[in-house]
Amino acid sequence: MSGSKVATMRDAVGALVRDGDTVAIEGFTHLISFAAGHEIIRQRRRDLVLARMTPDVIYDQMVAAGVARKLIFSWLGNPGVGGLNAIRRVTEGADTSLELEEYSHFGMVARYAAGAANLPFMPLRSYFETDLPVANPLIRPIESPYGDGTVYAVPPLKPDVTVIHAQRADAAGNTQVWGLLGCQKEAAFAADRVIVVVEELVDETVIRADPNRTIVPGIVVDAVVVEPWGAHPSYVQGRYDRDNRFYRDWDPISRDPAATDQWLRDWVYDLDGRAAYAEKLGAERLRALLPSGPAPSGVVDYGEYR
Amino acid sequence: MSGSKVATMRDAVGALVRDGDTVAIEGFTHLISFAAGHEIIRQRRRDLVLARMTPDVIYDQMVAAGVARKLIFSWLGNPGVGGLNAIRRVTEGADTSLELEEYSHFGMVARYAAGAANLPFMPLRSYFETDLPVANPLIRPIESPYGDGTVYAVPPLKPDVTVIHAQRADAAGNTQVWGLLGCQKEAAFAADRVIVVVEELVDETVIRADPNRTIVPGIVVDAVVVEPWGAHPSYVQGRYDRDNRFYRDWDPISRDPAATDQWLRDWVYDLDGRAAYAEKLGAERLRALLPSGPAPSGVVDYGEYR
Amino acid sequence: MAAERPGGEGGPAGTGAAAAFSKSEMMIVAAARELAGQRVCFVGVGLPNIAVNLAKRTVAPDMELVYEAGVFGARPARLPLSIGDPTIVTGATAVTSMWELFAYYLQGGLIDVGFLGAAQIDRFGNINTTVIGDYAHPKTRLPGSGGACEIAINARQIFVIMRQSARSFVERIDFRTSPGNLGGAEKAERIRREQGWLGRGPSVVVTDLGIWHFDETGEMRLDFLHPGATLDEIRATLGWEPHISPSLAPTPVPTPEELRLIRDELDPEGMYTK
Amino acid sequence: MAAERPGGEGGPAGTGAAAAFSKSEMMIVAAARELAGQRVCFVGVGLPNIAVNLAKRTVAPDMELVYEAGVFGARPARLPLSIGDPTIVTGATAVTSMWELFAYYLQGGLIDVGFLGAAQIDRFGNINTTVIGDYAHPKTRLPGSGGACEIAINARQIFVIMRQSARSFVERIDFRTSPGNLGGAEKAERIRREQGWLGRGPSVVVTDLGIWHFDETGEMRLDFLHPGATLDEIRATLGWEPHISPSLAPTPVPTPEELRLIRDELDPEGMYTK
Repeated sequence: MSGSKVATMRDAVGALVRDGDTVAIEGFTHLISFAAGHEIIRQRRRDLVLARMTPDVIYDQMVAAGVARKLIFSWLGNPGVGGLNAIRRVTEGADTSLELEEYSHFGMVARYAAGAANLPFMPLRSYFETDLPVANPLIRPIESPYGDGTVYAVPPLKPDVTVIHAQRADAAGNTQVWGLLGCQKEAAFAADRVIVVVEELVDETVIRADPNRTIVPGIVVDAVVVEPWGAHPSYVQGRYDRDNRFYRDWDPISRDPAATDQWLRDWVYDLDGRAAYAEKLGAERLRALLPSGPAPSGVVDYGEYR
Repeated sequence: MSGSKVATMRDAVGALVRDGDTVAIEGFTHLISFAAGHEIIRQRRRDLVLARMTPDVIYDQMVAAGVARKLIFSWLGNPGVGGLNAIRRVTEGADTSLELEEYSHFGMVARYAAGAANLPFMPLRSYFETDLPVANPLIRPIESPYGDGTVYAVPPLKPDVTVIHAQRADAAGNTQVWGLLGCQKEAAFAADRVIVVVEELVDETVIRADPNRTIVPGIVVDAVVVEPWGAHPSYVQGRYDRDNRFYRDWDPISRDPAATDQWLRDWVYDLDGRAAYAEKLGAERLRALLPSGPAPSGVVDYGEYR
Repeated sequence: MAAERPGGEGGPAGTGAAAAFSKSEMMIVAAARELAGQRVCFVGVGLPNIAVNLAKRTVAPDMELVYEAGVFGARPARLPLSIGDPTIVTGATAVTSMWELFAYYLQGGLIDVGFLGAAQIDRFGNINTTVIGDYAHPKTRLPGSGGACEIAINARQIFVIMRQSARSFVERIDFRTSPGNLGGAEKAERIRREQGWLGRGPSVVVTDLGIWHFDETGEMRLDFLHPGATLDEIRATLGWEPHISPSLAPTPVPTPEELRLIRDELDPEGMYTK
Repeated sequence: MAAERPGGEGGPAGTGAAAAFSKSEMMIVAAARELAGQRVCFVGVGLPNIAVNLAKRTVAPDMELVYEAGVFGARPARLPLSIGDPTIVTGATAVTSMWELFAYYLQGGLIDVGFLGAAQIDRFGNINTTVIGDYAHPKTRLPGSGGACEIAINARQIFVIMRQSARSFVERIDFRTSPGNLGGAEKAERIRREQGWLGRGPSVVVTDLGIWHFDETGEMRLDFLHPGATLDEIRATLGWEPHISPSLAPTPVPTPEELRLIRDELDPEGMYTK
């Protein structure tokens, strides 16, 4: 509706992400904004609290680059490959300098939902007879007011900034996603500031033609960044596949602090943005990630009512 | 996947709706299964607890026909017209024989959500400083376990039967809706038994081509009834418009108990189902309810990944 | 000032030919104008619906319309008869489940104005839409809360549109469905702060006789008197002695364009304006 | 019985040529077969992923696959490398937010089997996937719960697949991430009843050496020994004295078709089976 929120990644991160912020780059295996993570590294943000259900390779890179003081999470790994080595170096044995605040997946989702809904807590039937409420005293029992027992509660999570990646948005930030939706809607509504990164900027009429597909309305969005391939090495349903080789390659690199630093120089600090990154990956590698064919959704008719 | 659940409305209601049941026919102005309500009247079910956010004309008709002993609701009216006269006759003055259990809209939605999620309660920021918790002692205060105050809770609502109407489903009951979604997903997941009534039965491949459009999976559905025009006089996005004349005509009819009985005879008891009802309405009246033109959603690509 | 009769008349603000208009039309126009500058409005059933749709076509073209049915950014091509209507869906920005609409949009704090109707209201803007008489054995059973209770608590401010009468503007409402300024501004502000409400309560009540805002005590104060209405009529349709603004002004009459929009586009059948 | 070596060999059940297979292949095949007759399976990350996908192609073609990423009724055209993969979306019955997946599908009680992996397990099927060593200063930081904690509580029954070793099958786990039969069946059943759990706890643990079910005391009992495995090997890879079924039987060896599916379709790169 009102003015365009389209910005470069540099400007969006520059204006909206501040030292000490709680930052959630969300997207469950799908639509992970590596582009935003790299820009945060490039701008040398410090003391961030990084929230994410699955702090995978992107948070391993961010921790390696020294932007984070704490993680809030529910599953810590390089999915399908193994551990996150940079994070392990500061969470195991003698060096446990990275603070951890740990939930289960549903606990994290419920935290974002409570944040989005402005609730002081969200109840859930997890954590019974586990050590998680001991490890994290923010997981608390709560008695039902109907006399039928006790469940657990988690507190709201309200990030200062949430970053999500999507297939498309209009200039006002009305955002549509298909495929896995993760907890992006909840994480965006819960946040004070929201950056949406998209593969494609579309006209408002494309959004309004299929309003049920909208997951985040422009009213909660502060910046729209157009960054094709911005989710690589994660994937974008219908656009490109997961680059499994990247996840596997990260394992030996991240085991070696010097190799990790070199990787950050080569792929983050020495590049000026996502276009350069995509170019460095090379057309051939990107082409191999295209879907093997189309899988069209079909059309539904909303009908005109005058 | 497994066997077909396609049934006639007569068989579905006969097998799944029992005297004394709590029945939710849900759909917020959109997709209201008048066809199921009429079949319940026709089969002379008794002592039902009727749950619905907005007990509009359909529940006025069901109450007039004597099927209900209680309403659970949040807004009681003939939308855009006025009151529900049959219900008023048994809730005002000397005759308050119809029991009422009353919430706000969000309270009702939260009750279904708690039922669907198997939670003992759902917290919400409604009811502060109102008389609603006095009128309904099931609305109870609950203290946050984080020491930041008190909100209200509502208990789960788990209907014995939920009936929803949809644009389309496959024979296994995988159901897709566009336009207003109301609380149908929550009401269906919360129920013990679910009847889905559809305008169109489609092949499983239509559903699987656009899985983000599915609101209810077949696993929670017990019967699929194919009943075009089954939501009349309410509407089906993209198929037919609201028949406003019907809602207005109901007002004088429902003010007169004899006229109400006559209407029930003419339009429910003496007809053997929805096809006869549509025929009696007449092709001309139905044609006038078609949208003035198409409004296609556009296609998205999920991509083939082999 | 126009003659005192239903359907007062007056010249449009500024110059131009005089146009006849009804009290309902004046009420709707005045309510619509109050929405100038508002960004996100939660549209209630009934009169709010037409007032908000008029505002969208006049003073607030960029305002986002939110319908509790689950619609954000509606662009109704016709006046929706009820708050659920296929025309609020087609061409909207987002359509969502009611859970998400109430939880994330309303309770989450995105609504600037909640626009409500009412059956009874008191001087502090507390609203009853539940029953007239005793709750268990009511004289009249009204629709109930719908979304009004949570809108009153969670929308940043509340606008009310309703016809004035001694039966509706009462000293004591029979049931508090939606909280206004409770027993006065001081108590209301303390409770809102303590309980963390996002809403700051009612800010305007537009009637068929005038426009009321809320003063520092939390009470309604008459700031504008519609053409054709008198202070005697105001007093005769109120259950309390009203606060009247020392700078009470006449409400500018509807413009021909406002009347045309109501009569030709929004309510050609006169459902709201008869 | 086949010679004791990694990659034991044996004839397919019934007749046919002997085929060589690895311990991992035997484990995956045995786990898949346990799913015969199950209707809805929640698929965990890692080994459960390949076992469930094999079952879907063999003993349980109608089984609905649920992925915590938000997918119901997945029909992956290839083995998803991780539990979030575009191939689990395309052609699925329903894709939903994770809120709805966890709240309505899992916590709502629709999941028959939750299929988990584990880093440590005890005799009662309690699982640790959080840390080895002290929580605050762990020797090894493991991934944590993910969805395992709520799956263990809310899925009707739990299947576990993991390789056996003295480090993983321990007398006392370092952290209880996901509850099994707690300190034994009696206590576990009382607590589940009192707290209204939907889950009845673990029912099978399939390892690279054998198949364990849970007996009436709530402890693991070895019912099948894989070809090539010995009871000495079982004992050497356990932190407690095991219950062995009096009717202990050899696990039927993989069929050529099962091996073909694993090698040609599901895991051509040998990620899981090397």
